[in-house]
Amino acid sequence: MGILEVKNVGKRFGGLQALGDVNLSVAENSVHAIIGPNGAGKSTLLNCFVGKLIPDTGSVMFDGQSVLGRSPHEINQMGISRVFQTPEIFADLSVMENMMIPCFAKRDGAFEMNAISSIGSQKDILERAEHMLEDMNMADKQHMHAGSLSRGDKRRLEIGMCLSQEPRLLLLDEPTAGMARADTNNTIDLLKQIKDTRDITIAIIEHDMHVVFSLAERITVLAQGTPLVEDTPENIKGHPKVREAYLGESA
Amino acid sequence: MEAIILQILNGLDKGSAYALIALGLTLIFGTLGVVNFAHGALFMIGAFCAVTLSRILTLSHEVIDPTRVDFLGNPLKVDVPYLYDWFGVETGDMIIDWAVPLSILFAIPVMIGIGVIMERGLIKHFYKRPHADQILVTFGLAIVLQEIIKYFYGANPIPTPAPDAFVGSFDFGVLIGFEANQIIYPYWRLVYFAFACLVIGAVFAFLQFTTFGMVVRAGMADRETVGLLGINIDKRFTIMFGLAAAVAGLAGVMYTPINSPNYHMGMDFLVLSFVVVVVGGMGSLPGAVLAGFLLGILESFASMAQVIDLIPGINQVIIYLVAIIILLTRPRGLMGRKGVMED
Amino acid sequence: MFGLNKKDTTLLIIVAALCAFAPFLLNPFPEGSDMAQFNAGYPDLMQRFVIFGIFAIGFNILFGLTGYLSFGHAAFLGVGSYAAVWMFKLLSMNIIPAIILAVVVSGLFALLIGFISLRRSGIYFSILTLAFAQMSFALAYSVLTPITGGETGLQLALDDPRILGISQTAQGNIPVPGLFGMEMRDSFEWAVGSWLFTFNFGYYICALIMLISFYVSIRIFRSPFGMMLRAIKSNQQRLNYTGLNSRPYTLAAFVISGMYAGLAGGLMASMDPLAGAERMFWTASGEVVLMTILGGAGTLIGPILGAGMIKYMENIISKINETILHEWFYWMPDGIEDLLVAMVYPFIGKGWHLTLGIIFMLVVIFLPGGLVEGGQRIANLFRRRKAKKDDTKGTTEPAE
Amino acid sequence: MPFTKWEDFMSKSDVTRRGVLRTGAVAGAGLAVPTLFTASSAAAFTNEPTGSSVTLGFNVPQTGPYADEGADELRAYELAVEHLNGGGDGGMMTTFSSKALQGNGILGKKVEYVTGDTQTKSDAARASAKSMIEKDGAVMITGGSSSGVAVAVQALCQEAGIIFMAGLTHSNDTTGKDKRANGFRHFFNSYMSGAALAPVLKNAYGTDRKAYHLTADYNWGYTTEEAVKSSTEAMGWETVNTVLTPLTQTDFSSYIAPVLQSGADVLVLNHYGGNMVNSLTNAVQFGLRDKQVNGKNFEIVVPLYSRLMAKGAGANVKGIFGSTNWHWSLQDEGSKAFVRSFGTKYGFPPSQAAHTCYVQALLYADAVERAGSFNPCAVDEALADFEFDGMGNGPTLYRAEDHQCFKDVLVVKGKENPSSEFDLLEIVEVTPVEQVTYAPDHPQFAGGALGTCNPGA
Repeated sequence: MGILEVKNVGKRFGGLQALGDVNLSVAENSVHAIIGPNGAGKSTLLNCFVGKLIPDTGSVMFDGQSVLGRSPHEINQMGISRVFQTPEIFADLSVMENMMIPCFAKRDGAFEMNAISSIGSQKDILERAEHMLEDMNMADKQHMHAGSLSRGDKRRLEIGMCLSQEPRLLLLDEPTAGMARADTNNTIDLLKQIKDTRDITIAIIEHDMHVVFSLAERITVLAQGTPLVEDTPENIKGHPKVREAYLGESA
Repeated sequence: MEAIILQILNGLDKGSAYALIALGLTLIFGTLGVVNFAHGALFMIGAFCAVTLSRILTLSHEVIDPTRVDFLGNPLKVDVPYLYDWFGVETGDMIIDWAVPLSILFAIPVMIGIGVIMERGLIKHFYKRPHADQILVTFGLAIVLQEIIKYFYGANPIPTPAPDAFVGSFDFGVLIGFEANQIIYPYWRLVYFAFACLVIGAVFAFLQFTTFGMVVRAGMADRETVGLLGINIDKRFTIMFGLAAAVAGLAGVMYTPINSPNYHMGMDFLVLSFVVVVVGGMGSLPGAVLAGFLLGILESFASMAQVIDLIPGINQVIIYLVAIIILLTRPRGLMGRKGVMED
Repeated sequence: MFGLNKKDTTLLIIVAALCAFAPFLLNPFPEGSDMAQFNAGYPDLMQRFVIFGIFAIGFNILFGLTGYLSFGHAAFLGVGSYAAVWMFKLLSMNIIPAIILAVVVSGLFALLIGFISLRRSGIYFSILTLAFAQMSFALAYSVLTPITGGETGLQLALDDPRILGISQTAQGNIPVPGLFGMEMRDSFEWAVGSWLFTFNFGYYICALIMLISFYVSIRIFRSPFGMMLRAIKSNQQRLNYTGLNSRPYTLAAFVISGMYAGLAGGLMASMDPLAGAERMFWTASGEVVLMTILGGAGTLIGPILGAGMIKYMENIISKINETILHEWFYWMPDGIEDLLVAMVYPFIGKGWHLTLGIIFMLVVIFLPGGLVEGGQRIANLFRRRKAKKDDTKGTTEPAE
Repeated sequence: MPFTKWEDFMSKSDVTRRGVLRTGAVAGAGLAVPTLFTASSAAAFTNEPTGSSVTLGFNVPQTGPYADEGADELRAYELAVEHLNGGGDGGMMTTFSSKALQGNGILGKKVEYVTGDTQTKSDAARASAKSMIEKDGAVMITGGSSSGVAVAVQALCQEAGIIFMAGLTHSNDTTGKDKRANGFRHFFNSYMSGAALAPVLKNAYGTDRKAYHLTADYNWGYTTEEAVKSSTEAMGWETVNTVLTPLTQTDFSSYIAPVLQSGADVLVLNHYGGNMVNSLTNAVQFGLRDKQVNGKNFEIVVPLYSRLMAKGAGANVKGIFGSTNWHWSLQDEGSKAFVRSFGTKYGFPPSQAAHTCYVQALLYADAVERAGSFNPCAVDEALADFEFDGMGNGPTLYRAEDHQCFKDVLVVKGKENPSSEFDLLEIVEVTPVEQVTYAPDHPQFAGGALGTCNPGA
């Protein structure tokens, strides 16, 4: 029984069958990658996990509970954090504040009318956020405007924000898309370190095979909205169906 | 029955003014992504184009009429338009009488000019700014424009009648078998309706069948991509702004015989036209037109004495009530696209 | 002090000092001089400055922090005023119950409207709030006339059934709002040479309440709640995916700012016990938007400055008429005098709307941060100059 | 420093001593010692003028839809001030039956004035009135172009202890349920319009008529509808329907279209200002006046006319009956004198708004002069049941019970062949004052109480 169980999920947009009949199981404390060509339905599937979309059919269970029909913040509070394709951070806030917000969410839940105490008096939150920034090697940037960070740093910050919530499942949506090689490698290292140091399950959607094969323990290949195969990286590498799906080669 | 037919007719006519204004607003929003609160002011300036032209046509010199006296007991000075001198009284009168339709020719270049100046001079710098800034700067512009008009033309409404040929009303009822006087409708309002349909049709045809229109439509759908194709979309957008200004202006010109124009008529229409655009769906041209007619008809029905007796005050709030209901049930309006103006 | 950091404490003290010394600061010109025209230190206007300051501070909590642009905030001000006047009519001329009821009623009204309107964002939210406010105005002006007084506004009458208090004074007049024996219109005046300063009780009550409001708003700005609101403005999606529910946050901000508006409305009614429906017209909502933007949305002090500036123009600039202009320029040669008057006249007196529109456009175009940004830029300019001087000094010293 | 005792310090007073300083105190400018004014010691009433001049406050709409009307009011006030101070040709001061005014200001004090913008909003109007009282030391406020504003400012003046001389306000409420002892209205009201119009309508259109009312949905509209309805019904007309229209309505087509279907043959437009211009324009557009209903010509009636509105509606007013407080074409000596001096100064004839404002300014000045004091209570006494003539409306009574003027009312008709842009209305009948007089406790004016005069202080 995996931590994330996806059964018979299907989704249509008008005439387009975005997801066919998806079955997927992500094992706890593993790194599971979902790959596939453009338009394979990877992002649609991910959106079904986090409450942005509700599939037409099937079920998505996280740790034995259905996530369907719940809003994004409820799903997050269940223990799923999401990293976006382009880093989504609070660009108008400082780096420190960015890091504090998930800490508040972790401590106080989805809503807390904390309108009179000052931020400075929240010692536990400050400590935690500082600690997280140190972990992310960003302590020196804590007073910076998050919007003025480099792209790599924004990514790092976003991942840090997700981790500060101690999620059980971390969803990464093409975390290295559009990154320079060096940044990509940094991100891979960061993710590897996370995987090694924390009890966390990571599901990653990726285009870049280099990233996938350096991280993933299991890989699901999605094409035209349906999973083709699911296997270990080694086996996927040589799989004819994958070649066909990606390169159009006939097997 | 007669009452219902009459109010549908009425609603179509009212709606045609809403639709025209909303169409222009949507053109600007859809192409440039700018929320133009000064659009009502453009409508108002269009109306004052008609006022200005009729003032030009009635430019006069004074002739003293010794047989009559003015209020102070002095011999009466009678204004004689130069047109009388040039073309004779009869032709002169006819030209003056047709001032409003003639204003169309006058208003088109003026409005396009104002639109282009506005876009190049101000709006252009706000493409990258948040929508709130666009709303605010155009709101400021609307105040300035209406105050300028007030300075020159005063606060009182200025009568600008339709040509004599269009005075009176047409009896529809007789045409379809009702008694006389049951379903009558003023000629000029019928003209306005036809004119609105013509303009709306022309705008759609222009966007549908010309290359220019195709590029603009593509730009509305995905500005970046079109830009990447190496097409100078900015220039086209400037022209589109001029066009939208002209549509608003023409709506204003033709509206003058219906209600005497005054300097704040733009603001009166502004809130309403935004409601129309939002109900139709931001950025959707057919939505704007549809919502315009729909709200026109609903407003007409709500103003029926029987309806008011049933729900007092409904005529005061119907437009807003409809807007609230539609926005809550259809979040993006009747025909809106996803993700437009939601942040 | 008061749980504020040093910078905020300084700001609060500055505002408090400005409020306390407003009767002096606003009356810089001696009576009877030509410049006395520009004096603004009379009770009504001083009261308006701070009352609209409260209104704008409240609006800023919603708009400045969350970025939700409400175009119907005047409705809450209007509802607050009506509630307060009814309290005067039915209960007592003491302003405390009136203000409390005003805040409660407008808070409830804001809860209702916010609950519905906040289901949408962006311009859809703006239109929803606008629609609600316009409905409130239209109904208050017409069908609700028995409750609101309609066109003539809700006012006190000689036969009000005031439970705790008298219906009319011994002289046969309507009693005026007060606070434990002190009347809001009580003033004393102090003449220094040809200067005259008016200290009005009602003004100081308003100013005190504004200071408290301002203090609360600082606390909100600096609180985790305030940070969440800023986060909503910055990236609502991220906030939701971080496990925070943005809806109750925005709703709380909406209700708080609605209560601020109600407080302002209640105070307005306390200073002048009449509530008119025009208070709720959409242009009145537009006015508070103008105030906030003009001063600087999202800044602490901006809205107060903006409110002051607009009310000053409305009450002082609008009163300058042609005759006064001629008096100003009388020393010039006739032709030039007429020319100058003709050039200035469109912008002042009855043309004050034009000036307001122009200033507003200029601010939005060049100073998106409002007057506060303008002030900062000027300050930076000086600082840079100073820094440059320091730099030139620095060059003489050996580099490290 | 001669500090006063604390009790005096916070004295109950909204009195300002501006008058003292504005005039007398420039002399005291050298005075180094700060002086504290206290209430009990100083004046007997609010803003008592102590120097050589007295300040009046002219509170008129300068922005918004009634700005042109406000501008005309302001012209009239400027003219009145000129005449009061002895300038110009004296205008109606020469024809006024009371000869108390000398042309040397009021009680020998030069008349000065301040202006304010009501914006036709009660809030703004009160704000500007307050600034005149508190800042400029005005001892009387006058002006305005709507009943909402008049009632609001009147209540304010009552509270402050200032005299309010209403400008253009036509609602019954101003001197009905919202009347105040410190407020005075020269203008006529809805009831008088109805009473004056009814006989003329009877003569012109007969007694067997079916009327359809369109009414502006606010207080003035209600009182006007009621007045016209009851006086036309009294002479045999039937009221088919009454429909309320929103203040913000601009296009009245959907209200006018069903009129013919209702079987009505007269349309009564209880609208004012922009509403009236638009509804009348729309009604004429629908060709209502060319129609025959029940074998009679369809007719339109506009209970309250003003020249500025007639100008806005243009040719549409031709042949349409309405009532008005005054018209420049009146041939009595007072009107002629006023038109002459206004017309000479500004180049066009005055409107009824200008007339009523001019008259109010003069009446106030005269009352002060006769009372020998600016004290509102003295003015109140001087104006109560004051009878006068020579102000353009024939013999007039300022009734003590409600501070309403009773005088002849003009019934006018849109002129068929206007000779100029000002010559839009012609007088059909001057309805004698007896016909428009009503008892102070008439049901249309019920509720409210005048109270007692308040001198402030």
